[in-house]
Amino acid sequence: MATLNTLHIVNRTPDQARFQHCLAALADGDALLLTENAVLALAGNHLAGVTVPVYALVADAAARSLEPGAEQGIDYAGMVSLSARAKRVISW
Amino acid sequence: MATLNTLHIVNRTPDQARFQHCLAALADGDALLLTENAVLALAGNHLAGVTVPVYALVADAAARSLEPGAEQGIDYAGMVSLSARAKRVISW
Amino acid sequence: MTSSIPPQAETPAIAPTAFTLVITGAPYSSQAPQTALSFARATVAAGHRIHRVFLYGDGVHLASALAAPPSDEPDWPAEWADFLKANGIQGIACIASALRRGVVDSAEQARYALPGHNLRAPFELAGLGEWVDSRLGDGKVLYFHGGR
Amino acid sequence: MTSSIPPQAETPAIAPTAFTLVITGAPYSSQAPQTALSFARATVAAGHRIHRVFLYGDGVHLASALAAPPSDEPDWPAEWADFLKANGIQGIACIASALRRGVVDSAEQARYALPGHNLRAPFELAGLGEWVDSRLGDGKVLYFHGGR
Amino acid sequence: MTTLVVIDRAPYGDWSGREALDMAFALAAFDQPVSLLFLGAGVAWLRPSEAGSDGPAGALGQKAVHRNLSAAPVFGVDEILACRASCERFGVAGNLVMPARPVDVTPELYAGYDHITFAG
Amino acid sequence: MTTLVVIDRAPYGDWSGREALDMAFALAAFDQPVSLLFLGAGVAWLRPSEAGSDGPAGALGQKAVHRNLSAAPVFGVDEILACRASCERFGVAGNLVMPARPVDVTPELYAGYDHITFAG
Repeated sequence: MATLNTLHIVNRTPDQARFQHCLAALADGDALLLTENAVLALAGNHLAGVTVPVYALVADAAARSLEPGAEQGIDYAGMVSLSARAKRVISW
Repeated sequence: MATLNTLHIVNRTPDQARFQHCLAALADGDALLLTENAVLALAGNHLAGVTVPVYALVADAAARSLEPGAEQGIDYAGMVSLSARAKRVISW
Repeated sequence: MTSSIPPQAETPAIAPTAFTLVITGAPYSSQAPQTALSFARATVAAGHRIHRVFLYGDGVHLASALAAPPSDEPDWPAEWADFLKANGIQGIACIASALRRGVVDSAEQARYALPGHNLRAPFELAGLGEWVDSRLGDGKVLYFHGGR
Repeated sequence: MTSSIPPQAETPAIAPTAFTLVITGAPYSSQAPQTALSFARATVAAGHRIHRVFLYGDGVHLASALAAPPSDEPDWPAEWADFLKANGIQGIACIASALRRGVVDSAEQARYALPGHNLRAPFELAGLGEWVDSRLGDGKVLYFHGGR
Repeated sequence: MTTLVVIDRAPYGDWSGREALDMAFALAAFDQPVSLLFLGAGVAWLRPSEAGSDGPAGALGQKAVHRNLSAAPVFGVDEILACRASCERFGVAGNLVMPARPVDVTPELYAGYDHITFAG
Repeated sequence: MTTLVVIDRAPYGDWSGREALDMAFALAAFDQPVSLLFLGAGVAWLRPSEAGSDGPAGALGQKAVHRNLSAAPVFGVDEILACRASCERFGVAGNLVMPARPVDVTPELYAGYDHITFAG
């Protein structure tokens, strides 16, 4: 299993300042997890320049009629697993 | 006393979407009143292009160490007066 | 319900306006209740009228009887309740907002078999019809929202 | 306080982690309590452990005993209380946040001469020291904030 | 006396949109003219769901917002408007829940309403 | 085990900054290393007040935040950092409450802390 330095969990719409602060904090070896209203970033052009792996909670995406890519969608068990694996978790 | 069509009252920091929606709604004959954290727009470059009169609550500005211009600062009585005069008030 | 205008109120320079204040931001999370109270006091002082105060969404927490802020911070629920009583102004908390958020009177306590009630007098629970009534009246409806 | 791991829990692929969940968003205003509950259930199911749940800021409203949501909406305070009891997990509401927002137990009711109390068992009031304790422990502290 | 209720927050993560909808329904229940405008992240309300009436929001334990919104014309809400620029920004352009109508949100649009309100 | 507490909301209109400060003070009270970072609109905390210790915030019926913040070094908070770009954007550059230090907020800055937290 690849090393995961920091898991960044963000739950806000991409038009909020906190979401942008989160993107600015991403580094190689990190991962980004979109939850709640942050899954809206899956549509439109909100993740330009993001080079780390991006995950999204399928329950949140489905409720908002969005479909994460095949590698992107995870369930709550996946969220737990990522959180346990990561050396550090930042809840934005 | 000049006619006041719409008084726009905004209480959010200028980095919020609602603040931008408010600016986009301003028309000739309107006025903009900054309250609470919206007074932060008095510093920096947040009101570019605004051509209507801009007011700010002095109590909010003073608490945040900001000084409205001579014509800009109003107290709560001034807010009441503007609200009573305006044909329409939008609380953003 | 009408507000009594204190005798010392100045006659406003323009025709008196009846304001309804809708508060949607909670105390100790937002500044909404305190801005609204300053506005309300200035309204009465200027000879205008507050027709009604309507708490909606998170604003219903202003009607809590159980808030105990530190002694060096203002007690916004108490200050608002005192202001409403002193001026005979109707204070309504939207019943749908309040039930979800755990602000209930003794009637709702009984209806839902809850272990207590915490609505502070003179606030009363009522529906959005009160807001519609204000909206259809002659006065102006102003909103005091949370800051985000 | 330790959580009991149900016998059917799978052994996690990596070493078990003890999570502290800090919830700062209120139910019926934010999605924080429901995301946190789904995460907590998945944590226990995977054989990890929830060390403590700490309610901070607006999150303390999750500990209200008086919420009465419509019958077709989930009762998040009740669901959380049931989960904590079933798994023997400690639930703390920050006392400073709770007093300001009108969430009190019978001891605080007495101390501040309030007309009632509304803290839902098994939640208890305690200070930020509990959060510091979690922060200094071996586990991970995750936050579930409101959406704005 | 036409009222415009504006929803500028996304559904599910935030309750204020639901409470704005309740305000619109209350006006309609008293036979008062009312329109809805979805603006900013609020346009996410208008993304059509492929699922049934309960929708996949069930997984979140929340009622699907489409049911609430689809009831709007029945309850007497006059118009459902969607900010065109916001739809493009949030990737819902050309694919709206019926009967939402894309509009340019300008001072002239707002001028058509006596009262303009948000739920929070 | 160094913790970074981030405040990205302006004072007075929002309580979460005060609650973030309480978190920092709690760590310091247990002799744990903790730093504060003011980011985005949070840099408005750092605008120096010309008034006395109770400050003009008294007009709002709130305690002036400067008193809280100036207590930070006394209580054992290690550093007070201010995002340089945010200071420029909100017009507080070059004029900070002491002892705040302007920094560039980058992944490398965050890498220096074991735990990073917001109050809400």
